[in-house]
Amino acid sequence: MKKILIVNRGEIAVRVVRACRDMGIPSAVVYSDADRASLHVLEADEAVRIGPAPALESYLNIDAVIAAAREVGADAIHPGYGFLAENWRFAKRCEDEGLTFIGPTSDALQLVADKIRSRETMLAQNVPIIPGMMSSGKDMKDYREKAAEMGYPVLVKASAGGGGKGMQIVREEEGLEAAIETSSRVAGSAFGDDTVYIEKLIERPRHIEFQILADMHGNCVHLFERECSIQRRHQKIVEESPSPVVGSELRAKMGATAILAAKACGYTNAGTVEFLLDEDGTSFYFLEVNARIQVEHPVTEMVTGVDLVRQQILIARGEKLEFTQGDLSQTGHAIECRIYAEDPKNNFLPSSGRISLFREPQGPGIRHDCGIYEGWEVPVHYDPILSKLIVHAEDRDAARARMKRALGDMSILGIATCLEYLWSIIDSEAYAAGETQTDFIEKHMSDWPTSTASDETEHLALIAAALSLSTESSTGGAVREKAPSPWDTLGSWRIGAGGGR
Amino acid sequence: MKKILIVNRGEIAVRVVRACRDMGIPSAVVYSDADRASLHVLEADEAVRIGPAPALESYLNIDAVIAAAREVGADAIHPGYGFLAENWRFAKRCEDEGLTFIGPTSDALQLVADKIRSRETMLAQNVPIIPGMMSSGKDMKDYREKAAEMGYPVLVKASAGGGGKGMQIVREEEGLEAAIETSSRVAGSAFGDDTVYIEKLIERPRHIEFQILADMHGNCVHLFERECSIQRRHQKIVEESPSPVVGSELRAKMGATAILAAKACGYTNAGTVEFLLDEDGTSFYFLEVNARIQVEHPVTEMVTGVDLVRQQILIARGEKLEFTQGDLSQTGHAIECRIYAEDPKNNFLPSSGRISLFREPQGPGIRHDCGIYEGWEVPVHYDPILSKLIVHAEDRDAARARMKRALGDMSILGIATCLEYLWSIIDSEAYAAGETQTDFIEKHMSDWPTSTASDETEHLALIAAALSLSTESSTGGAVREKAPSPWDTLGSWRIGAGGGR
Amino acid sequence: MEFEFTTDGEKRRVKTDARSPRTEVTIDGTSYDVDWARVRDGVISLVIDGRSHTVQVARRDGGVDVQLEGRQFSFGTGSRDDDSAVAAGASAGAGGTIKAPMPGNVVKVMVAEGDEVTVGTSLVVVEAMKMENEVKSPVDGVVKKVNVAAGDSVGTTEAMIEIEPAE
Amino acid sequence: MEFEFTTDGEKRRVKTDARSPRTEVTIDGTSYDVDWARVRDGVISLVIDGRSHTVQVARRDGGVDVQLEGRQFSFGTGSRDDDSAVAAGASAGAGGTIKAPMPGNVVKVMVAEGDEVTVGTSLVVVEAMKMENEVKSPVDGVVKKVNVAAGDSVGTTEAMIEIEPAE
Repeated sequence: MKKILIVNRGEIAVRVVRACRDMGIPSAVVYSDADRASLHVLEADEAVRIGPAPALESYLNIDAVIAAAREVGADAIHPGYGFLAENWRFAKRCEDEGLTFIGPTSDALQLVADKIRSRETMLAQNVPIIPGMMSSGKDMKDYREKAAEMGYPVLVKASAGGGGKGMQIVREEEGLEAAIETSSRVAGSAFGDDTVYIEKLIERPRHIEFQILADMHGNCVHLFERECSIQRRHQKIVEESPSPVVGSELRAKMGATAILAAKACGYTNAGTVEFLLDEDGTSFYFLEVNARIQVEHPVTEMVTGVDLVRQQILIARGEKLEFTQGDLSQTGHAIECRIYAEDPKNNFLPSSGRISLFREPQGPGIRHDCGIYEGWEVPVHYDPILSKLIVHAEDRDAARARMKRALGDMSILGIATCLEYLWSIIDSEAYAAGETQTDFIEKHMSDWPTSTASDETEHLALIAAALSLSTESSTGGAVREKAPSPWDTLGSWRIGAGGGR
Repeated sequence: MKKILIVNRGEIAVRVVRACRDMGIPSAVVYSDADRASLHVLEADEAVRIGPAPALESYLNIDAVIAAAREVGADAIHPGYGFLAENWRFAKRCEDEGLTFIGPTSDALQLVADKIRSRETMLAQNVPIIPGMMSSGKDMKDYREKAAEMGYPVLVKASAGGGGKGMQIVREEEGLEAAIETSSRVAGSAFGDDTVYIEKLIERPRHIEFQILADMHGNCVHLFERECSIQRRHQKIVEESPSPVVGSELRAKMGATAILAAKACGYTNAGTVEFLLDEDGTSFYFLEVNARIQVEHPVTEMVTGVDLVRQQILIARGEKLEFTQGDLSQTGHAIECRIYAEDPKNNFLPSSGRISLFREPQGPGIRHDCGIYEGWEVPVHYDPILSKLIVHAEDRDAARARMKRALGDMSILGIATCLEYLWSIIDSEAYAAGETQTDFIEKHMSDWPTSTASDETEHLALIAAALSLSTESSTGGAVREKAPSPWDTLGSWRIGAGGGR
Repeated sequence: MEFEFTTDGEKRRVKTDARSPRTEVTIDGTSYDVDWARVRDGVISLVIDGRSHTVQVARRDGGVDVQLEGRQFSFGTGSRDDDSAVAAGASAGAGGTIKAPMPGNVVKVMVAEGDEVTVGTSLVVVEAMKMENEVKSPVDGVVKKVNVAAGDSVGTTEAMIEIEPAE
Repeated sequence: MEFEFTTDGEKRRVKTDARSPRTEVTIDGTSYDVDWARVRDGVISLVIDGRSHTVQVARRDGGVDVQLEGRQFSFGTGSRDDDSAVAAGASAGAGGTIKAPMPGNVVKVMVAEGDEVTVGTSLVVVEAMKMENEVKSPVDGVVKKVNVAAGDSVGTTEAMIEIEPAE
């Protein structure tokens, strides 16, 4: 590859820039007018303005992306996640233009994007799928019969759906018709495809996904599971590997199934096969294939030592996988928390504005995949993910403790974030016990915030605020002064620090 | 353990504070008057002033340390590395006072500190040692006979020595007498013990060391090797694991020997058995036991996933090792560079002063064990180590590339550092080829700096300097302004960024 | 020097002489013996009774944000910016003037001038960061003025809709 | 605005109008079309001809330190601090006045007033950061004044020893 154009922004664009630099491959990023001073531009080798702030006119504008690739002389495109990452038409366009799309083929993308076709493909390979319809209903009577057959509660889903859009739980027959109509309407306006179907509802499941890597020579391995059950607004916020409930036998079985599923779709490059694991932890069902690098890929990197973005690039370059299934193992335990600009005290409403103070946690076993910096203005146009905090430790208890420490050591002032909320999740007894079913948030976090700060902590905050303001006013504003040299201050430290002891 | 007192400063004190916090154990640090605003104080739960700036009156003052432990109610002491870490009298004092010394027993410390007694102990266990004397010479004639017997070149060493102090290479008999006198005088004034002896000089060796962990129940494992051959002024600056030349057979043999050596000394807790490996890579010789956590311990942590400081604490608490030799493996490749405040263009003269700008490298596979921050004044009283940059990647080539990227992304302005020098080492063909014998610096770096910056890079620096200064003067000084919101600047970004494309 | 901070509607008086590295700070009558150092802009190191605390402080309009040990605080100050802070806080509550809950883009305006509305009537949909938010009427009344249209960018201070509340 | 920087004894003239985010910068006649943004104090983002560079800049007495892409530069500026910079640079070379090469503690003074010294005579041992450094005479001459004693702390600006150079 001569040069890779990265068609994304935020932490994942920064992640890919670094992977390219580590591999000695020149890279370029695109940016919208809202992102001239964003971190991915600052970190890039090259940066091309691609359009105005709205994503449809910039990061989602296929013509502009292709033109940018031509302008910088890129012969490959890394789409990151979101935006154009799983858009098969974009992948097809790259193929037609002779650009390497770093991801699966457009054919594989098109197949996995269609939930009904995916289910058919899996069924043909004996991959377990959730009991349900294999096509949309002929009419309302058909839906009613199918639902009665599988038994309530059922789930109405959009075939083209994603992110929970158009999904409706129906517990009794009388709600079915309204749910199908709503779901169909929402799917039509969101995805341009109003096809819906019905599945059996799996109650209190866990969301277990397997990372896979498949090269273009028929080799495919899995890199074990991630558990990503904790979600709010149908979006994951805490992920980990290994899962607290998957044993080695189940792991081997699900991993083999994931490889089978990927091969059935003709899947190449990095991908994720998502499963639901039932409440008992015995039966699992294929859910979908995520045809991209996932937000939560770092937890897999931490426990396996494999650099997934590097592998994506090697595979897209036509290379054979350097390892076999037997070479891979999980070491220790990793947890990821997603840091969003959102207010957990106000229905997770996103928050924008200037980051007035930013401190990253430091230390062994801590990785921070970050898309922000102090002084940066969080734009209102895009997904509110700011960064991802990942910890790795010897076991799950040590990883939990390290994550609590890391969250506590992190500061983002000026905008609302979910930092305190995440701390409470990791600190909770339910999380410690591994009770991480998908209903975690409603079941265990509904009364958050439970405790308020102690008087002592508030007093410390007030002391620091007063001292900080008094320094400012004595120097006439927040001027950065030259710190006194030790020779200047030796005397006063002595007086200051030694008095009482 | 109720509370751990950390008797150190800089990056290692910060490292231990974090380990304690990760384990839920309260900790306290000590600080001298020069360190009130140092990072280990800022990161600590509790901080006790221990004395004036000079180390002899603070970090080396045993009475003051014991008093500080009493003051904060600590029942255990972590000594870090350097200062009191290998002082058997201090360990003995802790034992007598009923404080847990997190390290080996004072008996083991006393044994390994004495090079001649160590050699005798190893010889008794058939651990290979460098051919040489087993005691100091009776007189000059005795030295001369022994030297002639083993053949020149030989090495005159101080029995109590360390850090190369008192070490003298003698290539011909006529230099022997002067070397022994100098060595004896230097050792006498540096260590209070003028005993010297002679060893055969191993030419162009590699410095290979094995990390070991031994609990108090007779279990001992090794965590594979580190190669630390690249040294300047007898101090390591680049370390890695695995070694580029140690194969699995040699690794198993040396590892078993390291365990044998540790057991022979009655060694417990974390320690390192140092070997010299000859130029052929076939014969190895016991050198010494480093009875502390090493500066370079992170490379072992990165490849094994074991948290060595945590293990130190668990062992000191009396727990059994949680793993056996068979549970341990090396994954990928890790490299560490030590960042010193020193000027490689001026004989590595240390540098002190205020850090006017500090930027840490970020991204996957990068760990920065750091003891500094922007605005901090580097004191003149202590070792000039600022931080350690550690990378982990899938293989040695990927680790080298990542280290180059990380070093290039790191900025420390205001003082001299060895960052550019380290970059040149990692970038060199000799390093890429794994030619990391102990003469690396003199052989491959003597003509540094070889290249000067291109005109283009200098022009970029000048452009940024001018723009930075012009911003300052237009606002009347380095005032931190509120960044304009995207709404304010949309128009100008559009004009600014879109014009030429 | 004396400061007055407000937190959850309550006032706290903080008195300090910050000129020396060891100083007494008094909060509503409780005194602390504080050994302090300014680490950099916005970062203060406190050592009180042997306990070390590193505290982050950042100014904002009408107050300061403070973070320590994983907790975040927002204190109001009696500065000239206070008006805007009060106004922003009132955006949801105080009748007539309807502002956006966050900066964003107007996706849909669901009322026209002259429309009658009741508490909970959807007025405007504002989209920001891939999330749509319906802004609902906090009062019964009649729409007096509509200042925005679909596609407009809005901040949190300008009035999108003005409602004449019913008696 | 025009700046003059010195580097390795050479002068560089840099002309810029920094008021707009897109500006022309001219260095000794070579012009660049620069799209720039100030990221934070001391961090400047440049996009020139599509290439993105993030550059760190920090002031020091008599100049600026600059770092980009792993390279470090030290430019002199024509500011009022220039004298001290010149003086510091001259500490080793210019005869009579002997200063410490770095701040530290005097371990040993090896000459007394009236002693004759030649180039290379050891004068003082200064210790800093666990490393001892012998300060040697750069000239032949006679020791005129000894201003330090063992145990003293020294900076890099004060004269430790003054030597009357021989003719």
